[in-house]
Amino acid sequence: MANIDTIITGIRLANPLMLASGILDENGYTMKKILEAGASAVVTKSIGRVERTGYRPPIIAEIPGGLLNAVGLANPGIDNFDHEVEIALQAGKPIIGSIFGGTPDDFLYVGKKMEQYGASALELNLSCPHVLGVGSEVGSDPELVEEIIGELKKKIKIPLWAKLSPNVTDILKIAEAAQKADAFVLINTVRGMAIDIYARRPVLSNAYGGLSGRAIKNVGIRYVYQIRKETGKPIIGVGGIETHEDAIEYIMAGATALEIGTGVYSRGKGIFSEINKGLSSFMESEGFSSINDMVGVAVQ
Amino acid sequence: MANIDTIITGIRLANPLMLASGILDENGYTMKKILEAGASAVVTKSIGRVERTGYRPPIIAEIPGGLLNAVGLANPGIDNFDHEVEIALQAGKPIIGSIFGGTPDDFLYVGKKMEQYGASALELNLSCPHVLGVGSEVGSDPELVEEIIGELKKKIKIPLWAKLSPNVTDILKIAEAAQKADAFVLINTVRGMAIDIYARRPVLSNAYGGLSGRAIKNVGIRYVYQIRKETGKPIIGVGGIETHEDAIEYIMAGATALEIGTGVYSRGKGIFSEINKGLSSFMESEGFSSINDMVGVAVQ
Amino acid sequence: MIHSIIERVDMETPTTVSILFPWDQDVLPGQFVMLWIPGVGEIPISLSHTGRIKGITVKKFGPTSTAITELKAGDRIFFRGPYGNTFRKTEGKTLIVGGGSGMAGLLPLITQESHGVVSARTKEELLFADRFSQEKLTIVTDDGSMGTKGFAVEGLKTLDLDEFSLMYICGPELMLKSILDYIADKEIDADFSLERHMKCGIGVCDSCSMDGLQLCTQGPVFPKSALLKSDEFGKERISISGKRVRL
Amino acid sequence: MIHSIIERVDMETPTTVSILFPWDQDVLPGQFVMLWIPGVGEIPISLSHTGRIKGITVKKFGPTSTAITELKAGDRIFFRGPYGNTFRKTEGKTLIVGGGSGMAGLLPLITQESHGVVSARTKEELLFADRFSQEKLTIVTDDGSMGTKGFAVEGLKTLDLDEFSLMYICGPELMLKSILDYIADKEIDADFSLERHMKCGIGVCDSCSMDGLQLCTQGPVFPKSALLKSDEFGKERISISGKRVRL
Ligand SMILES: Cc1cc2nc3c(=O)[nH]c(=O)nc-3n(C[C@H](O)[C@H](O)[C@H](O)COP(=O)(O)OP(=O)(O)OC[C@H]3O[C@@H](n4cnc5c(N)ncnc54)[C@H](O)[C@@H]3O)c2cc1C
Ligand SMILES: Cc1cc2nc3c(=O)[nH]c(=O)nc-3n(C[C@H](O)[C@H](O)[C@H](O)COP(=O)(O)OP(=O)(O)OC[C@H]3O[C@@H](n4cnc5c(N)ncnc54)[C@H](O)[C@@H]3O)c2cc1C
Ligand SMILES: Cc1cc2nc3c(=O)[nH]c(=O)nc-3n(C[C@H](O)[C@H](O)[C@H](O)COP(=O)(O)O)c2cc1C
Ligand SMILES: Cc1cc2nc3c(=O)[nH]c(=O)nc-3n(C[C@H](O)[C@H](O)[C@H](O)COP(=O)(O)O)c2cc1C
Ligand code: FES
Ligand code: FES
Repeated sequence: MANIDTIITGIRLANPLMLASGILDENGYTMKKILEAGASAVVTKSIGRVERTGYRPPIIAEIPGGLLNAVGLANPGIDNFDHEVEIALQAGKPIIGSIFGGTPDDFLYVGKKMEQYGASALELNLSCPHVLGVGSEVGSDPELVEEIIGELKKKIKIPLWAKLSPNVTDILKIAEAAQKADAFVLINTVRGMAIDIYARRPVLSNAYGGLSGRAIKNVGIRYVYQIRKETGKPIIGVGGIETHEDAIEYIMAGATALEIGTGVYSRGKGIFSEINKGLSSFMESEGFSSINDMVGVAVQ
Repeated sequence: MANIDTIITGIRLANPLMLASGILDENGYTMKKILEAGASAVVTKSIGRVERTGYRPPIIAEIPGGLLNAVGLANPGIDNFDHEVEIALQAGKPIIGSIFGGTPDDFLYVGKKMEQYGASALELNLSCPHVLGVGSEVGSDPELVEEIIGELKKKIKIPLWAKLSPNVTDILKIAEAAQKADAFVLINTVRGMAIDIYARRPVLSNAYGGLSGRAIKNVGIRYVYQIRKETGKPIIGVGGIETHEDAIEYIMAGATALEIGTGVYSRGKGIFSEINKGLSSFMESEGFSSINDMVGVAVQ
Repeated sequence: MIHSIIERVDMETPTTVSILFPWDQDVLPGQFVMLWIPGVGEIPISLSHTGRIKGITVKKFGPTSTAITELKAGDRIFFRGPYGNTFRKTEGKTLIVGGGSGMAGLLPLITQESHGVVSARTKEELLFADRFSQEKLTIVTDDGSMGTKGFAVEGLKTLDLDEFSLMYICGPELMLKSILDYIADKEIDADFSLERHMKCGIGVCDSCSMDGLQLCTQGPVFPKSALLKSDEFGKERISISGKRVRL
Repeated sequence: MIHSIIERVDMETPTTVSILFPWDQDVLPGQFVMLWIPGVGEIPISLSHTGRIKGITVKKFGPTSTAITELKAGDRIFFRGPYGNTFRKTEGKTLIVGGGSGMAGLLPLITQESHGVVSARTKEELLFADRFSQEKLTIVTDDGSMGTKGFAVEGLKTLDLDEFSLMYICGPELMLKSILDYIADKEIDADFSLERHMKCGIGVCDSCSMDGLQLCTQGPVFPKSALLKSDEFGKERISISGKRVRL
């Protein structure tokens, strides 16, 4: 077996595959189960300062090539999340705390708690609505992004991962604003929507949603490649990973670690161990002795 | 048979399905063939002021759910395009001239000629590189978009369709800048990329490309819906239309007419007549007496 | 979404209707659909009729279930599925224990040989009691308006469980828990069909999970043996927001 | 992209090599692949070997074809396909007419019964002439260094075409045109395999089109009858940029 461990922002992962935020990571027992199934770490559901019930169902639609979702940032609020992290930590693997907010203060409050609960890193979900800006997201406002990360960097000791949205004109500008982050996570969902032509209305209760799964793989590859090429920063790749070939494509585009969300739905929880097996035999037959050897080899 | 004709910016189309720009519309004989196969109009390949050979092959990659392309705006230059339009016009159906440029002056030069050649409308491809701005596209610069359309509006008599890119933070801003256009065409390709893991490099010679086909359908639906809801303007929907259900989804989201590109590859030239048949029987069984009855019914 | 046109609507109790509709799909007892009322909501509903014509049986509760009970023959219904697993099969006699609308998902399991324990809040709400022959029926009501007074488990206590090879149970989780506790040390085996919040139905949102398993994809049916080892069954669940709450 | 490891490379002429590689795929004579040399380019190449082991035969020309001729056994090749249609089958004797590298795609059609007209610029460039039996071979060279001097059509003139039930022809379009003109009024039927610029290979880019048909998906093989009605065959084509040019 080739050696498939990897180190991202100082965190050693037994393999590159983590569970992505928002998929089966609300209940501590589920996270534990996924870690036992082969994920090297889990990223929690994005947690905010206060409890939110999110949108009414339908919050998800199955579409060819993936999923559309508009969960609406449902979460128990950080103060109610300690026990879930505690249960998940029983698996003895890193837990990454995904957090969101509308202001630097929100991020700081939630991030501090996550750190106390034992998270190995914070993943900043910058895709929630901007409280001041109307209609836009935090992650499309470079100044706000810079402020949030600057603030956290001063007061949080664990590594900061900035998760960027592909729904921007110039992702490089946002990456620059987020340059104090220790790594980038690319990508969040792509804006999308589905209409039921017999019901004559949008399927999701929120109408608009985010596209994930195979349909967005080539979008994710694009941004990982571009950000790797332009910034050289460590990257966690996510978006449509379903096979070991997908995983390798992300790694060669520049990702040091990966996350899987929709793949758990399309392939089941066995996806982690399956991809790891494929990864290892690919590396053996292609002469790569470590994940690091493959990172970014396709970048020109 | 239900009545499936539609009128977009004063142009009467026998059915809603046009051929999209860039697919089988470089040679006049091919355009004629596609019109004979059931398309109600063709949009030409995007034509610029001067001849360009475009990128070296590979310019296209087949991916699950669609295509990735980076043709590089290959085109014969407007002065060499008269004969192709002339041949295509023999089919007796509208020809829409797609044009691109880096400056208002480019657009005006090419647009004037297209009008002279007999085009029924101009489709402005705003996705080519901005000559002054570095790295960005014309279509992501609201001021430039406004200037181009203002200029054309003064000097061109045929309707102007502004084709917008989904690769922007706020498409509404661009739509507002383009408000003098008679209609919007939504959407152009989504930024993407593919890497061959055995060759260890990007497949396309240009590395970056544009994603089309089924993978982007839900992205297109989203923007058609949003722009219809926010502006109420006539819209031509394009992106991943392969079945009559897809076509209806776009119409209910707010499109008055449609374009098909990648579907011609995945389903063959028979796609136009197949979808028209499906459209007509759907309308009959669901009690719609015209396309117009369906336009935007899902918009809330 | 899948859609179908309603063929028939039957009133089963003052608050519960059965809706029958054609759907050309193989489904198994225990499986459910996510039923969508456009503009209102989407909820999980068991298939109470699994033959050529499919059917659901729904009790009026919040906005979505209420909207479902207001549907009429000729209306269109929208749903996705079938989702979930099914019950184990057995050769011997079965004991069917349903609480309230929980009887809906058990209906396809009723045979000539089955004994039923049908429980409800009150007499009027007893669901599908008439599907069992008189001598194979035990009725339990919370208010004692008919049959034994109390919860379903009280009905069980009147029976000799050794007669049955397998028990099928569906109802509120606390009812299931009291039954599990009662049969924990007994010989009889049982399949429990659970109900928890379900937002997605496809194993993604984690809202229905118990012990790291998703009720929507790995359930909703679990054998007695699995529940005996459970950390969360009958104790805690995750609320709509994701907050851990006591049952 | 599909990839394979080259098993063998054969030098066929001083400028032409055959490359053999395993590929578990059914392919038909006339079909082609888009062959990719990473970092250099991608070009259409006919399958010259269509059995269990597949093969291509490539003439050194521009950068991409030159890079192909420099490949060695053990190297990896990348391609996509198979694309395109195939030749008609026939019971009777066939006449095979190839010009230059055009013989590559005709190789799978050669049988004991076939008569060959092999043409090239000069003697050294004659491709696959040795695959025909001596008495069933007509050689033509532009420079007269071997066989008849002139273009392929000159070779045809030395034969009694009535002997053959079907002719298979591949080579530069002007060669095909001169042959079509020669046989236009004759009894003999023929399948022509055409070569035009191909950028995509999948019927999207329009660079290979003729009369509204795409050579890559609806060709590259066309029957005599189709070409006789053609507006563009042998006259005009679209250049890499999309400009209409005379052939
Ligand atoms: C597997 C399974 C099978 C079932 N089978 C049956 C059956 O056959 N018959 C039957 O009668 N019942 C059945 N049920 C129970 C049924 O699903 C519930 O009774 C139903 O969900 C309650 O509907 P309601 O009208 O109260 O829904 P609503 O009040 O309309 O709410 C629907 C759901 O939306 C969510 N929600 C509500 N408000 C919000 C908000 N503000 N933000 C975010 N989310 C929100 C909640 O998850 C809620 O459950 C089944 C349940 C499960 C799990
Ligand atoms: C169906 C078919 C089958 C064929 N089979 C064979 C065969 O079996 N054997 C054989 O030897 N030949 C075959 N050919 C011919 C072969 O494809 C050409 O000889 C080949 O394309 C020339 O290669 P090259 O090395 O000159 O390519 P290059 O010069 O590397 O160029 C490759 C292609 O890239 C494009 N291109 C080049 N420069 C640019 C630019 N600046 N911008 C945009 N595009 C550019 C052109 O389309 C050019 O054809 C076949 C052709 C076809 C159509
Ligand atoms: C149902 C669902 C919920 C999600 N919730 C979150 C979330 O809370 N926070 C976040 O950063 N990303 C969220 N995502 C995005 C994923 O983490 C991931 O970026 C995206 O789905 C692309 O990866 P995939 O194709 O592997 O799913 C969610 C995705 C899905 C499908
Ligand atoms: C090979 C190819 C070339 C294209 N060239 C152009 C072009 O020249 N101008 C343009 O406006 N759009 C171009 N497009 C975009 C299409 O017109 C269309 O917007 C997009 O492909 C989405 O539609 P589809 O999914 O039906 O293909 C091209 C698309 C493809 C696949
Ligand atoms: S309902 Fe979402 S995981 Fe079960
Ligand atoms: S090569 Fe592109 S259409 Fe034939």
